[in-house]
Amino acid sequence: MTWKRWSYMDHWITGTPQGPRQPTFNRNHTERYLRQLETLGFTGFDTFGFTLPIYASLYGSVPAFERALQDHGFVGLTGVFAAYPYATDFAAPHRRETHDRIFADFERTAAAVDGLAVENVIVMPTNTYFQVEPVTDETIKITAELWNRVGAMLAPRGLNLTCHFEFWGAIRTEDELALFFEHTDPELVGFFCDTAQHTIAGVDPLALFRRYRDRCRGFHFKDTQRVDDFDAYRTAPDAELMATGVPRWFYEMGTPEGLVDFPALMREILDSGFDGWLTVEHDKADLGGGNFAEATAVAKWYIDNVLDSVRGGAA
Amino acid sequence: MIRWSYAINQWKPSFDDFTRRRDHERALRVISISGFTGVELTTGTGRWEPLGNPDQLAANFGSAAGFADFVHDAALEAVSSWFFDPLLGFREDLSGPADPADPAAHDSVVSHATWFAEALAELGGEVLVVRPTASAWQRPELDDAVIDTIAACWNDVGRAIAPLGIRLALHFDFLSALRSHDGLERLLAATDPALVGFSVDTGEFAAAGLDPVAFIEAHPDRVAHVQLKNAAAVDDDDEYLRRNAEHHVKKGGGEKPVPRWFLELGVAAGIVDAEAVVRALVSHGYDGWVTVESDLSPHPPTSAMLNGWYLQHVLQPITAAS
Amino acid sequence: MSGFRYSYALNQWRQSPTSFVRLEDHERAFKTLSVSGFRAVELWAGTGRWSNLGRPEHLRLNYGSSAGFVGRLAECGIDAVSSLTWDPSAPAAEEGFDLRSTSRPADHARILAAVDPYLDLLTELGCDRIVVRATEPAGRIGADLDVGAVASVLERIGSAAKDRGVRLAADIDCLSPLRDAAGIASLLDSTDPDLVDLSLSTADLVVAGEDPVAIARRHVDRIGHVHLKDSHFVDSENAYLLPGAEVDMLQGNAGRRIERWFFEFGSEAGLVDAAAVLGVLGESDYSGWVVLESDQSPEPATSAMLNAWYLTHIAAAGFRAAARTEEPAR
Amino acid sequence: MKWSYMDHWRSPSPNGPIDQWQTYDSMDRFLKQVAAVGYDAIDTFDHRYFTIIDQYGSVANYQEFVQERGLERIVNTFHAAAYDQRNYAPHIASTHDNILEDFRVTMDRWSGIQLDNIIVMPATLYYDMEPVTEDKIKTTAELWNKVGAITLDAGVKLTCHHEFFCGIQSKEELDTFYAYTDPALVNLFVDTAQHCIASVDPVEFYEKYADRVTGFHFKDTRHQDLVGDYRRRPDAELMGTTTPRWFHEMGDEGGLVDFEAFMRAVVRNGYDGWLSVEHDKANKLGGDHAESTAIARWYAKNVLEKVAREEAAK
Repeated sequence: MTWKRWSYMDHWITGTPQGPRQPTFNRNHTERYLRQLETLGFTGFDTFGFTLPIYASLYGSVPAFERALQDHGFVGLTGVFAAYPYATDFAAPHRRETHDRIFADFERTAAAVDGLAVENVIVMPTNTYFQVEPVTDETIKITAELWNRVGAMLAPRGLNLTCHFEFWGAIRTEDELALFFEHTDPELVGFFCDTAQHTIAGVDPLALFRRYRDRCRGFHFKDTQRVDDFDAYRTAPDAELMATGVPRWFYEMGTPEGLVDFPALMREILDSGFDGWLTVEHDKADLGGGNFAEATAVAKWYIDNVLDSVRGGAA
Repeated sequence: MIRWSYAINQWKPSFDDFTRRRDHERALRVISISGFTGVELTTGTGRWEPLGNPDQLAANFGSAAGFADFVHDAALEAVSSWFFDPLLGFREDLSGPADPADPAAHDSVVSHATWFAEALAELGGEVLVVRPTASAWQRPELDDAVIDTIAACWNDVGRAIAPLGIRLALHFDFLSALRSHDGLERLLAATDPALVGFSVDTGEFAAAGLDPVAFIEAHPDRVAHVQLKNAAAVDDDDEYLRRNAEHHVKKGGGEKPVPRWFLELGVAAGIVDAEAVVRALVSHGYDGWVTVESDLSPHPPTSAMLNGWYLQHVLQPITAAS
Repeated sequence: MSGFRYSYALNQWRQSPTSFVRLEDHERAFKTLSVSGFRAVELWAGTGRWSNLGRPEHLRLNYGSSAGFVGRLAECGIDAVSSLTWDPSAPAAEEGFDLRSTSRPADHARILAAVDPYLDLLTELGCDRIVVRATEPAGRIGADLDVGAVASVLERIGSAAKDRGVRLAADIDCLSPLRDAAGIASLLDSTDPDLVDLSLSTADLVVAGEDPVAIARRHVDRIGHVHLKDSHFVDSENAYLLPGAEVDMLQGNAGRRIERWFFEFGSEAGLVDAAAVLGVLGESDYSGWVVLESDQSPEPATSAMLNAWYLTHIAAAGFRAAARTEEPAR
Repeated sequence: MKWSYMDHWRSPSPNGPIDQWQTYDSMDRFLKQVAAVGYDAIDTFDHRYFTIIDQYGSVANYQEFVQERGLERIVNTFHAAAYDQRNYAPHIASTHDNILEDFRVTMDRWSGIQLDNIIVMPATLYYDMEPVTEDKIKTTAELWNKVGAITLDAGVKLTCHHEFFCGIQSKEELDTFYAYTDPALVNLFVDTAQHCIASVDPVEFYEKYADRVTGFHFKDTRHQDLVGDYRRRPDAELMGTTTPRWFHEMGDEGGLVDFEAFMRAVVRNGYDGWLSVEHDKANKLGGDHAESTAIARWYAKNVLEKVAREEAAK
């Protein structure tokens, strides 16, 4: 079947006279970017919480930016991603003293997207592993407390809080995930399945989706060519770009060397009755001579020409 | 009915780019997902031109049919057309440049054109687009004898490829010798309408200071192919007459300078009214391929998508309404 | 010849959030600069684990320690960190995204706290110069700037710096409400020469419609740092007053839609007379750093090499031995 | 110790990547960058002749343009021929007259300046020469002996550069070829990466023929061809299965060539000519010619020149 709800996660780098920059370089580049996504047929648009003010300044306000999205055929701004990748004195989910500050940030985010099409508030629930370790039941429980609280604030506003787990974050293994979900309220804290991140962490994203189907709120469809079997997740200060020997972890789906079985996942999604957004994410697609425009086009080609042929109810 | 294809030329900015299978696969997928159903190839020669001629297709894909499968696998319907410049010469058969203005070269032009047309027929194509003569700086004089010789060459080619189901389209560009001495109109008059069509390249017409819509209106029956691209400027200082204008003017920008002569459709800085072109085609019942180009783009995938946007939102509504 | 030394700013190597993160990328930039004839680099403050030369804690993590970083620089042929540029109003995750303005006295204590880790770092790196952005962009502050407040906090930072053997140079960029000759003079007149120097930024002055040579002559005794870069344009329409001037003006979002203002030296459209500026510095006893930049370049390595060529052959006979006096024929 | 840069280059332009020959401005910027990082001269391709005539009027004028930017001169040219068994194949004697005439024309075109070497790939693509026999190598050698006489008449040395995908690339083939060629007429140009890819140790190979060596391409590779890419049809250089990018600048991580050992050998053998650096297709996989050129020169200056001084002091 043809899945109607494909959204694009707002990573993109484009050429400018000042070199490769984000499309928010200026409004002309942003418009070119939106037109390219529209051409490919995306109808949802996810972005980062910290990018909202930039769009507001380019378009006058966040709602004005959403209207621009709608002019380009999007239903609107469909998801907002928030993260504190690096633990600081102000934001560290495993430390209770920072919870009030984080909670206040999310109140502001909720206010910023009030009245928009946003369904999901996607969070990176922890900081870098090396800053949290040792990761214990206690750190996970404290983290769970925070997100229960944030989720309870967001739910009445029609926003799903959903957690996206990085391979280098402080909740990454099956056991850690299980403990976290055990201590969070299924109604308030969702699961967000990033196919590449889990694969790199050595966890099967398909199995995770089966297990947490009822609280799954969305996906990042992206691929990887490498499992972290050498403890790269502990690299300080950063595992995502600085891991020894792996300059690039993430690839668009449809590359022959990819490890994720997207057709199988698609079949599972169809069978499950999931009806949310499926999001395409191209994180750092420019590394090694790649480019975002091409990666996005070939990924959407893969959706239209491979995933759309997948049927549910297999075997 | 208009069918939309996309030219692959700009994906190969340098001789050592765009040689690997993966590059070709990705380019075809970008074209397909941007809303086009065909691809236009450009002739080339040598082992770094896998899509340059039938021998190279065979060397890389087994045969023309093998390449057709590759195109279909990318969800494209056909190779719409092939752009052929006889002045290129081919290493594959050690042929040198063949000049249509030289009667002795006619056999070579006809045989090469047939070589491409045969492959094109296998690839589901319809049009062989050709550069009819040299650049203006190479051929400043264009007397009637030269026009007649060029016309005879293309009449012969048209006759040779018609049985293959392939139409011939002479392509005018802004550096062409046909730009001076009223060459375009004279060649039009000297060629057989039953055998020789023309390709209206909107960007090239505009850069030459010509109105593509006026040409379509004046010669609707001769339009066998359209290349749709935008232009940024008009060469109103006759820089096309400059020695090696391909280099100094087209790529180098000339004296103005013009950083990039050709642009995506619909951009504010462009001077081509693509809507008017498509309306004119529709009004005359044009039935064939329109090839959109990323010519001179620094970033062909982006240009293809932006042109795809314009196709879907501006041009196809015009054709749908007709 | 005068006693100043050349350095090169690393800022433009980081063009997108994920670029210039890996240590091998740093190393390639250091080597490029070294072999082009530069023996010092200027750092710039940033935020986050990917701006990993721009935060003291990340720099130490990456290289083991400040000394480890200096050692790595030395191995690449770079002898010194000349300077660090710091914008007190730039929010940083490590500081809880605190929003501060030099023009608001209520923010000054927090500014002083925020600069502290950088001063520690500079001491460890053996670097004696911090370049501080004097004000926020004009479009953000509004019309009535309290110069006295700005002067006061700069003096306090300058004093804290001085205690650690570091001097402060105030950077007045082309978006600052103080960008013209009068503004520069007013800030310098309001600050203690013992605590606050001027960072002379040639391209910013040109954009602001000023002659960098004249400004250099006028304030030659106060110059404590130099950013030598070229511009092709003058902001003759006061676009710097637009509320989002960083994007509206400097990235061509509005007005004349100029998407690149700053260039390496040697292009025909360049407006800065580098030789004349260096001449003024040479005549004085300026003994600080002259920092070249690839600011806004799509290819920072190319711009660095072209700047080196220009210094060697055109603008600065002392930069490299082989000197030439005229621009080659075209 | 003097370094020359071989003219492979790409830079961005408003209409996509261009090489330095596009405009005066792009050439100006190229030469200034090469000069800025301390190269002393450049090498070029002799097929650039047509562009040179078009843009600069004569080869001597172009060299003057180069010199005005602080570079000493043009040291070597590379003669990149389109080998074809029908009319231009060193192992096929019937094509030799055509090749010899080509060299007479070429030497005449470049007579306006003093070159050190004209560099050739001495054999066709491997698959066009297969099976590579002693007879074919002997025929090839005969050709280059004659070409060497022509170039020497013009005051330029003929020197052979063995691409990993050409018909003379293995140790045995190389030995046979140098046995049949006249040391007075046919020289060797050692490309460190090409030999390394072909599993010929560049240091050993250089030591063996040091008295015939008239130049080098200092470049690196991260891959040996272990799967027979050298005979891959239609192309090995860009389309090989091993890698989309064979060549890297020296001084980058992951390189297989031992440049320090190579440099010591160069010094030990008393070589006193030019050292050329080549960055063939450095823009692949996100690479950048400008940066690679700086990195390689950094390595030459900070590592190789020190090693050379040490070796010389021994």
